[in-house]
Amino acid sequence: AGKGAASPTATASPTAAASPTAASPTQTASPTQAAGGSAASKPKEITIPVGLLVDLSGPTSGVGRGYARGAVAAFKYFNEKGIYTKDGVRVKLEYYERDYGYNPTRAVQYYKEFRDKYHVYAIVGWGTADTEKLSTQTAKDKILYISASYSAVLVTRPYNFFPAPDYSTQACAAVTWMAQRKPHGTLVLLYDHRVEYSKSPIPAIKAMAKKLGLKVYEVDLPLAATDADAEAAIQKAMQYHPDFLWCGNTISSCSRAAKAMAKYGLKAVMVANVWGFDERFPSLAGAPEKLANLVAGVSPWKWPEYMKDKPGYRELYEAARMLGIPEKDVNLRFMQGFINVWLLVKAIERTDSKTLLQKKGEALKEALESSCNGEPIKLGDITPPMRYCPGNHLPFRSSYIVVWNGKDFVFEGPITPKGVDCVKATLKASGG
Amino acid sequence: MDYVLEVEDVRVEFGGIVAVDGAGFRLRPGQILALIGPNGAGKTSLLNVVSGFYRPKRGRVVFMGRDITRVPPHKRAAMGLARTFQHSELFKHMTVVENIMAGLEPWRRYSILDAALWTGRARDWEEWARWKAEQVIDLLELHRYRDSIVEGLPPGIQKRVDLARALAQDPKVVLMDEPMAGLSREEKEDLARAIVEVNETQGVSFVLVEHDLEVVMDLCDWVVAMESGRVISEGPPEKVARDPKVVEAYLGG
Amino acid sequence: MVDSAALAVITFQSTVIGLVFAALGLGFNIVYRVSKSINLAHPAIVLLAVYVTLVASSYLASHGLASLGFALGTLVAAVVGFATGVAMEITIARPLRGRPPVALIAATLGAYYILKGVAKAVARDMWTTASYRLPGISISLGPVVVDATDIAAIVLAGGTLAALIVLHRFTRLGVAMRAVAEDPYGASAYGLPVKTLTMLSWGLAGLAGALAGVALASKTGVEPSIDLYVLEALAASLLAGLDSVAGIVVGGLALGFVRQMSNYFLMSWLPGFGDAAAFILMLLVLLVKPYGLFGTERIERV
Amino acid sequence: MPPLLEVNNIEVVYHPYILVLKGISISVPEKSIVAVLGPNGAGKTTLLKSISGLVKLDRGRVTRGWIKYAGMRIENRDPEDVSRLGVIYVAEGRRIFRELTVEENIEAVAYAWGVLADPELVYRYFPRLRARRRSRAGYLSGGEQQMLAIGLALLAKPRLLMLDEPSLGLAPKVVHEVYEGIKRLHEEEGVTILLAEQNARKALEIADYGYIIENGKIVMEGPAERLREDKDVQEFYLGLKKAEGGGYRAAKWYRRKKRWV
Amino acid sequence: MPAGVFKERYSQLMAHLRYPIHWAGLVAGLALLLALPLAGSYAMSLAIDAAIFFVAAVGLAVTTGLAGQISLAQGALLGVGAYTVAKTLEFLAAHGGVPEGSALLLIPAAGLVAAAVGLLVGLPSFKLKGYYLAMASIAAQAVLMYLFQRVIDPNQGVTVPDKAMTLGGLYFGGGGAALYYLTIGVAAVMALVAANIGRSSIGRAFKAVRDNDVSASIVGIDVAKAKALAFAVGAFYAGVAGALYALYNISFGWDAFGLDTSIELLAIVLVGGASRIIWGPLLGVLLLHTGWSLLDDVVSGLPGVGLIGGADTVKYLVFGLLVAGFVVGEPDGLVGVLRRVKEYFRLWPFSY
Ligand SMILES: Nc1ncnc2c1ncn2[C@@H]1O[C@H](COP(=O)(O)OP(=O)(O)OP(=O)(O)O)[C@@H](O)[C@H]1O
Ligand SMILES: Nc1ncnc2c1ncn2[C@@H]1O[C@H](COP(=O)(O)OP(=O)(O)OP(=O)(O)O)[C@@H](O)[C@H]1O
Ligand SMILES: [Mg+2]
Ligand SMILES: [Mg+2]
Repeated sequence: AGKGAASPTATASPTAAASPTAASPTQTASPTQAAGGSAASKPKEITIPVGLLVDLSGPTSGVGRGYARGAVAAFKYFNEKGIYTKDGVRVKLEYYERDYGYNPTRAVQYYKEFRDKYHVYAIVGWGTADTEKLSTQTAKDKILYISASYSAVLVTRPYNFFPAPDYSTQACAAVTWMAQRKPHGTLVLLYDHRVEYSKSPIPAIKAMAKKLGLKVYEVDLPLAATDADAEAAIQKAMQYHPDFLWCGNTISSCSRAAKAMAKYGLKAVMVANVWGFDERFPSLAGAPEKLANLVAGVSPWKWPEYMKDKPGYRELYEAARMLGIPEKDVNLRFMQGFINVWLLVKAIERTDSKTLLQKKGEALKEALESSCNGEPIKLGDITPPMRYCPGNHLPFRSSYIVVWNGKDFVFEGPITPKGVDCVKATLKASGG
Repeated sequence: MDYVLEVEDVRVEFGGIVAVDGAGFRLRPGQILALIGPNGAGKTSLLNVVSGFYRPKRGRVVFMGRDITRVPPHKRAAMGLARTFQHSELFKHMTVVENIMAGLEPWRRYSILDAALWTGRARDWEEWARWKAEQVIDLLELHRYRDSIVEGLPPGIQKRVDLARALAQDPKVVLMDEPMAGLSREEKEDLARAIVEVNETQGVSFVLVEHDLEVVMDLCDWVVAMESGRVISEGPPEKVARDPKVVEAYLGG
Repeated sequence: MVDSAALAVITFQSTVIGLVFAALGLGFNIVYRVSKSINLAHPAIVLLAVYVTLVASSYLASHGLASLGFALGTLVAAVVGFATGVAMEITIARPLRGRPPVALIAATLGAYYILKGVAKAVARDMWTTASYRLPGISISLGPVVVDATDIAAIVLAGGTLAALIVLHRFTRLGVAMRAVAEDPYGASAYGLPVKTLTMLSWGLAGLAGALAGVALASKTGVEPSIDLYVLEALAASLLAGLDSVAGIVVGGLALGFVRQMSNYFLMSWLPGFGDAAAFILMLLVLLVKPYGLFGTERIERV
Repeated sequence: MPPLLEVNNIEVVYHPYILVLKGISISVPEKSIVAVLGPNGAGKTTLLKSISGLVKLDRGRVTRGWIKYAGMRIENRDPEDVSRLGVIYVAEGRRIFRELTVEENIEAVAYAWGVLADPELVYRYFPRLRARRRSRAGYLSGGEQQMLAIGLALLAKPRLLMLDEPSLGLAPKVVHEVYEGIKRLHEEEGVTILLAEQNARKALEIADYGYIIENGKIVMEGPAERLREDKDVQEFYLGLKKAEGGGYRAAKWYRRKKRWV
Repeated sequence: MPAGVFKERYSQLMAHLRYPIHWAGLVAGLALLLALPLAGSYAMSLAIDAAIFFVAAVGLAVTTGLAGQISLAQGALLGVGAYTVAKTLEFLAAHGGVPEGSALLLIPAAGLVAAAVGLLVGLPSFKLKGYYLAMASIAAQAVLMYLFQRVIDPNQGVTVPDKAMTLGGLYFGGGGAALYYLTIGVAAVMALVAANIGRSSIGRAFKAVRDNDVSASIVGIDVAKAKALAFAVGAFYAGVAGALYALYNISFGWDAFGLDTSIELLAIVLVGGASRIIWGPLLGVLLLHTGWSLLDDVVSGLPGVGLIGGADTVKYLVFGLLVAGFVVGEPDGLVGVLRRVKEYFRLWPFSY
């Protein structure tokens, strides 16, 4: 998808031109020029390059498209609305969108393109495997990296951020919720035993379950699951007479498992992780009524549809309206992409133009980490106040459990897991 | 040593079909022996047993006094048993000279490391192999085609390349399957000349499977006639050609 | 501890998936028979058909034809699949006739990318995880429950297999196709309608791919990565023997069973071993029968 | 009456730039047998393939001249269209469907000609194929394969049958049989035959007229009996010098160069 | 051999550089490669990435193009090489520390380990041919992948320590001039070695087996040995490429070595032209691998991209058309295109 529309064409669009603060392209100082030139004359507007690494065609593009759309909408929306540094300089985001098709080799290649060709300050990225692997490099290159992967490993990486608790903390909230519903119940974990994304929260879940007195069994469910796989997994699970199921895969796999649950009348409650559950889940599972109160998902945020007029959520709809995106498409995935870019915008707003031009990604990182002891970051009502501390980028710890009641989604919580350090449990298990 | 090659009582079966049923022959040093018989008599199959491509159900092959019935085909070539084929079985995407040199692989005297680094050992050997190939190219007048890819060459030239590949191996015995098929009179004469020359100057023995009776009569010292996998007649050419059994089965009225 | 109910369920599901794999593999065999090549674009035909069905059925649903949506959508996909196959024959296979098969394989790889692009362009906003809207049927046969997706898969995959196998095995057309496959030169010299037969074969392979794809998608959900299953179905093709059309049923079922059974029974020791197990089975079979269970052995004579 | 087939001064080029036929003209009158002789690589096969359209599949092309069959221009046409017109080409090297059984070979070709084709015809002309009907054709002996190839051509009810070295690799008795078959065909079915052969003796026995091609050009032509009498033809194609003490062994010492070309 | 140029020894005929034009090409190519870092680090990254895939593809070209044994396990063998480096270093780190520059020393070791695994992968080739063999190699790919997932890299991610990639003050990780020169140096040597093997008797044996394994055995070639060797050589290349992959990526997981990578490598070899073991892979890598990375900017500049569903969609269409167009236009692969151009100039102005 190439160069984002934040380039001169967008700047010259009627709305932008009408806005009093909008500078004409000629006045725009390129960051390199400004950085190299005398610092005395403050530029009126600066443009900073950002990479957007998404999956639009690969195995995760089923959710990747929505995410990318949200991110692009946010870039356009904030560019239009105006992003200003602490010292009042307008910042334009010039984003480069690359579809890496979930291929790690291509991810690396695009990363190098972002870094070496476009000299990006920040990257809004996607998957667990690629983000984790790039994190060492981004730390060296001092490029801010905001990902759609909420893996616990990333919490400790200096340049990685996301506006959510990590997978393990989210999963611990789910376990806490289960224990509240039925103490000493039985929990079966369905996940792909080979995939890091699916495996990531498992040690934390086990630790939490042990603490709360739940019995835990594990069943393999492939990430690419056919009904045959899903039904086999559910058959296996049924042998443990579970009260709860955890589904750690993505939505297609988890919804197939839910379908099998309904088919064989397993009356356990399945809680799926954040990428395993969204607005489409009941229809994907194909038996919306049968699954009433039996399927749920973890989510760090409430979903847009339920919060339309609340601050933060309003911006989502505004952006969608602005770009002609139908309201029904403003869903969880759209929001995830949107708020990741928003977090970047927040970082810019917390720094000043000089530092930004000089320290680039590092300035953004420091700006976000200034929330540790200073003013916390809030994305409207979407997130609670967030604090990123050096060495611990866990901004908050609470999640909702979104329960499908047969007609609608009900948000229970927020729940904050207690008594177990879920991030640590995971980090210890992965040896990192 | 009376015979360079002795093939005794060979039986080859394919599923239900008995291709060779007790046939055999003996070849004296320096002899040119012809194997004749109707189509499907089992001549090619018998050659395949000698060169090791078919494993006989029964019988044995003795080459220069050594029983080679169980020796794998690629080792037989190195022992001095060369072979040409009925249809083109050349390496068709390779050039003529490469085809000939490929036949020298059993005599390669350097390792893959030498090859990788193109050491003196490799270079010297390749030089020798090329020289060797040029010898037969000279003999068979293949100069014009030296660097042509075999695939596009006319069948007659391919036959010559096939023979060149065999002769480059300095064989004791060459098995030739229908060398004359598809050649014009003139080309047959050329090929015959080459065979006779190698035979007379180097003492190489030949087994020819051939349908051109004229060639057989002119070139061969001994003829073995087969039918249905069995030898039906054997002896000097004139005698076999007159054998009523041969006339009936092979030559026709 | 073998749970008999679970075993029954898995047996049934293995059969369904096996049939789907067989139908998916069928397209490879048909193309192989006429063009001696592996059609690497076959997975993309499946992908395209799956999304065409989704788009068409949701278009119909939005025009008040929800009940017919799936059936008509499948029909559209079948037509698209057939047309795609024919188009590939004309643009790729025909110009490359008589060239080494590797050239055709490489060209079909190009076609894979094109067709994936077309599928994305067709799907646009629907390029996402989805599922077909099927009626809420549920029939219990002892422990086994059969639902609408099972029925759709069985009907589509089974029907495709039955129709095409009959066509290939029990008509002269099938023999003619094999002749064309073996030697298109010779065939055209003897007056066989090589162009038509080749085109028809590619078209039928596309059609089979489309219907099998819809069958697959009803068992896996509509997924951008659904094409990956199709490569696995290639194992079924080779297991059967690439030039055997009828054998594919055995190949598909074997693949389905080995895959699902090892996923289930080896779950505690080797989770997710099904794919590898299926390939190992195939390898073992091939080591015993180098041209597949029903493939014709190549004639080797010198 | 114009000849059934007329080839006028054609040039044929193989990909990328190999000029093989350098201006060849032949004419084949209806119901005649015409033989094309010549050494290896002369271009006999190429000539037949240009007529049948098969050169195209070898990436070859007629670049000059024309070919007329029954009044129609057919150069550079698709082989299947040409064969539909009744021009059937039996390729050298026994081009049959080796992986199919004899029966399936017949079925496949019969399919192409629909009800017109009578599978029994093959067995009638070549009865020994009947016994091997269930064997895969690749396992047939050479003679049987050649018979099958000609038999398949028969199914198409050809008006012009082109045979490329039908005697190649066949035992003398079978050569005889095959040629008898060809003669019968010509007489009984009235098929016009164009024959390319190395086996000049056999070919000139049954042909009415002959052409000799060397190096892509016609070097000699004439009625068969006249060619049979020609001294050069005798020496280079018929090998009749034996009487003068030649023969293959003698070829070593004495070899005359050709005068033509 | 053009008139007027006479060779005195046969070995001169076998030399890679026979004519002045070859030498000129070599000098120009070398100058270009040496100067490439001036074009910036992105250009270097592209070149390193291309060189790594080139090495792996040359190996596959030996196995598949030269010896005719289709393999779809090259991706996993790349992984074997990469994991050899990472896992050995992990072991060293746990047992007394990682010596400086040790990752570089492990490059040949990675090749050897992969070659050993490649021998196993090639075993079915004694029995199987063509597509059936290709399928058998997919089985090997699947099994190796399972081993990576469950045994070797269960965390789906390993990292090469910096110290192992530092030697004499130069840092060979992630990219940059040092790694660039190392990679293209290795690639050049590996290409030369492949070319040497190709022109040796061993190479001829490979080709003979490819063209006709029955007659190859009858003329004296040990077919089984040749096949095994071809697989081992191909795998050795994959292993070396894998080691370089480890250096370039620093962190990587098994997801990089899947069937898609194997297919990509095979496609590179086939589209490039299977019979030419250097030029085929080179052109194939440039079109299929590097071309993909460069296509984004081109595609997003095309008019009407939004109408068809966005640049990512158009990219598939354009890329597919390129690949199919090249192959249909020139079935001998990209090398065939080159040859045609050469032929055209040779015969100009008498174009026929
Ligand atoms: N690999 C094989 N599989 C099955 N049958 C075979 C095989 N090779 C040969 N045959 C059969 O064995 C018999 C003998 O064949 P062979 O090729 O040895 O005959 P030939 O004497 O060489 O005939 P020709 O003169 O036609 O070449 C034939 O019936 C043939 O069909
Ligand atoms: N596909 C091709 N590409 C390039 N050149 C070819 C091709 N086919 C044949 N030739 C060349 O054309 C010339 C004539 O070949 P052709 O096969 O027509 O000869 P022929 O007279 O039939 O010989 P033979 O008696 O050996 O069958 C030969 O020099 C041959 O190398
Ligand atoms: Mg024979
Ligand atoms: Mg010919």
